[in-house]
Amino acid sequence: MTTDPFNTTVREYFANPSHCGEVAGGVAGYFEDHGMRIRLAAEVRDGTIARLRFQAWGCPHVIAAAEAVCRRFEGQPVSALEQFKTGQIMEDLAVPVEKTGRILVLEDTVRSLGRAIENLTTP
Amino acid sequence: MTTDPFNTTVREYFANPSHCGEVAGGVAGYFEDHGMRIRLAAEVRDGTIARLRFQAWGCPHVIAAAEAVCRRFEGQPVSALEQFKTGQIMEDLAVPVEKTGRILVLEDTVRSLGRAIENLTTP
Amino acid sequence: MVTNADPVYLDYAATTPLDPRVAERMRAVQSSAYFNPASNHFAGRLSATVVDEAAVQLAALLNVDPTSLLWTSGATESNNLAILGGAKQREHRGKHLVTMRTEHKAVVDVFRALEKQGFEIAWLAPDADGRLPLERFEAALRDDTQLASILHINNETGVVQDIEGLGAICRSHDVLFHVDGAQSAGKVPVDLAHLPVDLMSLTAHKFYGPKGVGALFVADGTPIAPQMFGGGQQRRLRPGTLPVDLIAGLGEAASVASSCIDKDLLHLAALRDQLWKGIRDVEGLQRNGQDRGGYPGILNVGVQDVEGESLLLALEPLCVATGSACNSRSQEPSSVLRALGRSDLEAQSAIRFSLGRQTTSAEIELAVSAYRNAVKKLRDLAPERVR
Amino acid sequence: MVTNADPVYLDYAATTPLDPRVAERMRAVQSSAYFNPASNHFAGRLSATVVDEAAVQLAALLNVDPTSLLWTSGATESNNLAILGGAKQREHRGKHLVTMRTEHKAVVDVFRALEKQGFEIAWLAPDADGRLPLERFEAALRDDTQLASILHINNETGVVQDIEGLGAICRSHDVLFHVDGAQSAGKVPVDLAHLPVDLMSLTAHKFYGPKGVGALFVADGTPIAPQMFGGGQQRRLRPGTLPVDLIAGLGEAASVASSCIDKDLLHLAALRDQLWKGIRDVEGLQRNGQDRGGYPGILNVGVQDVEGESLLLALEPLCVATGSACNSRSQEPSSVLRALGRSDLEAQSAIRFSLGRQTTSAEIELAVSAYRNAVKKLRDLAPERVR
Ligand SMILES: Cc1ncc(COP(=O)(O)O)c(C=O)c1O
Ligand SMILES: Cc1ncc(COP(=O)(O)O)c(C=O)c1O
Repeated sequence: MTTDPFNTTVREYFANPSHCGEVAGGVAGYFEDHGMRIRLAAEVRDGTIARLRFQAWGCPHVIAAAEAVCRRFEGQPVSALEQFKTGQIMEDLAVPVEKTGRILVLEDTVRSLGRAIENLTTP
Repeated sequence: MTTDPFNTTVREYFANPSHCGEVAGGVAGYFEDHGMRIRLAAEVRDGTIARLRFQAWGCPHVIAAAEAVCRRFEGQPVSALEQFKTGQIMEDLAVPVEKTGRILVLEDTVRSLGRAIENLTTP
Repeated sequence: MVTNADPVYLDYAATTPLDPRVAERMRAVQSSAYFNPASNHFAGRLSATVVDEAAVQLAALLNVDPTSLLWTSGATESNNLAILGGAKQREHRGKHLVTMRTEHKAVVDVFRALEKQGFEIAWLAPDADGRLPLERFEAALRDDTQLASILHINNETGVVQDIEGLGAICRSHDVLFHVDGAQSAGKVPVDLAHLPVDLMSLTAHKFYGPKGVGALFVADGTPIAPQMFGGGQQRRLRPGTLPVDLIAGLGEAASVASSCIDKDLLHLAALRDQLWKGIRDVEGLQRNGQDRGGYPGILNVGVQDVEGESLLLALEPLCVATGSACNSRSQEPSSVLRALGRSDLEAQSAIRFSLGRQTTSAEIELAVSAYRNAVKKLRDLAPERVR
Repeated sequence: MVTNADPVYLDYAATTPLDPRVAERMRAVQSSAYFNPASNHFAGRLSATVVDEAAVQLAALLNVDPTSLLWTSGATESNNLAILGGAKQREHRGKHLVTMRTEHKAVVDVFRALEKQGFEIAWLAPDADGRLPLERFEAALRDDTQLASILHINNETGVVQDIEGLGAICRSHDVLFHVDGAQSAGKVPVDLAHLPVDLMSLTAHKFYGPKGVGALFVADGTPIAPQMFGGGQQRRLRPGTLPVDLIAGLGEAASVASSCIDKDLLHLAALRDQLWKGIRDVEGLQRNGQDRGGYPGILNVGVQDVEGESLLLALEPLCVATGSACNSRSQEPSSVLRALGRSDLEAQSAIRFSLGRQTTSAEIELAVSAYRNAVKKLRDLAPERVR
């Protein structure tokens, strides 16, 4: 009952998200469920995610998780996306169990982005 | 609930009864009821109650009432005893209604004293 | 957290700080009259006198006889005692009870408990502005209706019900009338000598008195069954050692209120207007409750397409409420706002600003910009809807 | 009245003053954490943390898990919640309940209420020294006995029951065991991790904490039905805005007690012995309760052929109790003393001296001479019995 529902990471990512926005001419994944909406947009160069940006409508955990994903995968090879697991984010952001469904929306968005990149590169 | 159950007269008479005790060779009335015991002893001279003393076992109102009776009738003609009414004492001492029975014990004692004096003077 | 440093407290409907005069009175009682008012010695009588004085103070605020007041631990207990105690005492009159959907949980849950025990409850809906039309109320009354309970001032929206009109209908139908006055007593004038009310609950901590103490007004001759049993205090209707300092604090808060209410209301109305003017042009803003005539200490607004929890966090260091004051932790959309016709999505974005005696114009200014910025920020973060 | 000037307070079993550390803690909370612990903002969470800290303090005193504690308005409410809530939740187990004749009214009256609802109550008598023999207790248990409630330390006599022995018997018979700990918690060591107790009531104002707040210990897995309904606070078992300052005060009082109990008990025992030595040779004196092993803060004595109300008045400026602490206004002879075999006449003369942390040897000296003088004075006033 008493603990702050938001840990410092959530508070920081929510207050100052450095990866919020669009990627002009990039490729995007989008997913919507549980009343949440998340969009991830990437600029892919040489199999690497050069830029990753998010837009999100949802609770602070969802917004912070989207920011976390961007921080995590920017600069990574595209293949890393496949290894995305919600577990680490759930832990880093201390997401309460009852919000698991919302974070899965993020997983779906990451998948959606992965597929979009695939479609782009395999004609 | 809040008011002091004892008014200043009761407190004064109870704390410093000036008419408590015996009258050596006097005439006495006694009554016992409601768990109360009251004794009144008088020295009668020329149809006048020259000295009047009480002894009492009971609540503060009973003790104060006995003192009040002594103060009232000392120096008075014996005939005044007949006019004794509990009403004035009930009022002066602010005796709560539920204690009426106890004050009536005092009335009975005064009667008993009156009879004792009568027996003494009418041989 | 940095934000913890300077909270801007705009949650006076949840609870208020102690008025300094109340705090002082309580301290005096704690040091010189901490005795048990039931004790049969002069120290106990001193404390009993303190309790009596507090009853006189509260009675003056409500314009009632001091003997018509029972001390309780708060409005929750008062509501329970009034509704359970009233309904059970009058079971012979029938098992039909009337209340509203926009009541506080401390009323709703009591009726739910009675429902399980075989009572039948009419849960009346308000109009779109939150008010209960008198005709709707009267139409709900049946021959076996024996008790009605209506919230005077709604804790989420500030909507004010027509207690006088509703009470008059109760009187003419021999229906016991309980009013939850937790948000009205001490905050707006309440004249129970003239209002047709049988039972009214109140709690001190909503009007600058201490937490943990409240009262139930019981009109002369109103039968209620006790819900607790014990040492026989308070005519056996509510036992337990009387918390003499809390009661003195409640009395003092009532006394302060008696002298401050008019000034307070003007102060609140000015600030509420400042707040409303500052935010009303925000796109998609929706005011929940009455446009006019509501309690000026509360402004409840929803806003389209903004997520409530994020809004609340973005509003820090403002302390404001979403959902009900008294158990805001629940994530369910407010049933009060749902009853006003709001969708779940609309309801979840609702923010209740509640202002108080200490609120300043500078704080309102801060609240205005915080609100505008938060809505803008969250909208900027959000993706377009599915294309 | 002159006597009002310098009361000699020897009525700590009725209620205690606030410990200065408790008062200070409460003030700090009132000014910096007066928020509603249920509010969904950081200020609310600050208050919730205060509540949690208090739970840890009280839990440490009782050696229990903090989550096993419910906050209430005092022992009266705790007793009601435990007994009504326990008995109703276990109605399927049977309708037979066991308690004692020497219980506090806040237990007696609850069982009376249950009796009216069709429960059957075994009202056990104590031995002449006030103790309940284990065999008598066990013999009273039946197959359909589902709950027993026993007072740990008697508020009138200081008699201490064998909670461990009684509890063990309850466990072996699947009987829910409630203990009224209003006079024991915070005053003597109570280790609920080792005592076989399912429910224990306590109240802060008996051990230098604030009035209007108490707690109910509910052992893990003990089912009780709520007796009040409302905002869902405290796992729906006891709703209502948590009085954060009172709870902090209760926690602090528990913490102070944890560090003081042993010293307190030595202090009290020394003073009680001084008092007893000073008056025991008064003619016709009778000690009510245990000669040894009782709680040292209470000494209850009757005296032959002295009227109680006059004795009390003659004892001023001593503040002592006749009859029960909690509702001494009643004129009926104490049922506790009647159960110890005292006649009405003997019972009505009983005086309870109850001592506390602030009591001094000088006050005891004063009490001794006041008592001796008062008895002498009243005997001097009295006439011989009927001759
Ligand atoms: C309308 C209303 N009724 C009842 C209550 C319950 O009051 P308390 O928590 O003091 O028992 C509250 C607030 O908490 C309220 O706003
Ligand atoms: C043994 C006992 N139980 C219960 C109570 C009731 O406590 P409270 O008045 O704080 O509710 C008291 C004293 O008042 C007591 O002495």
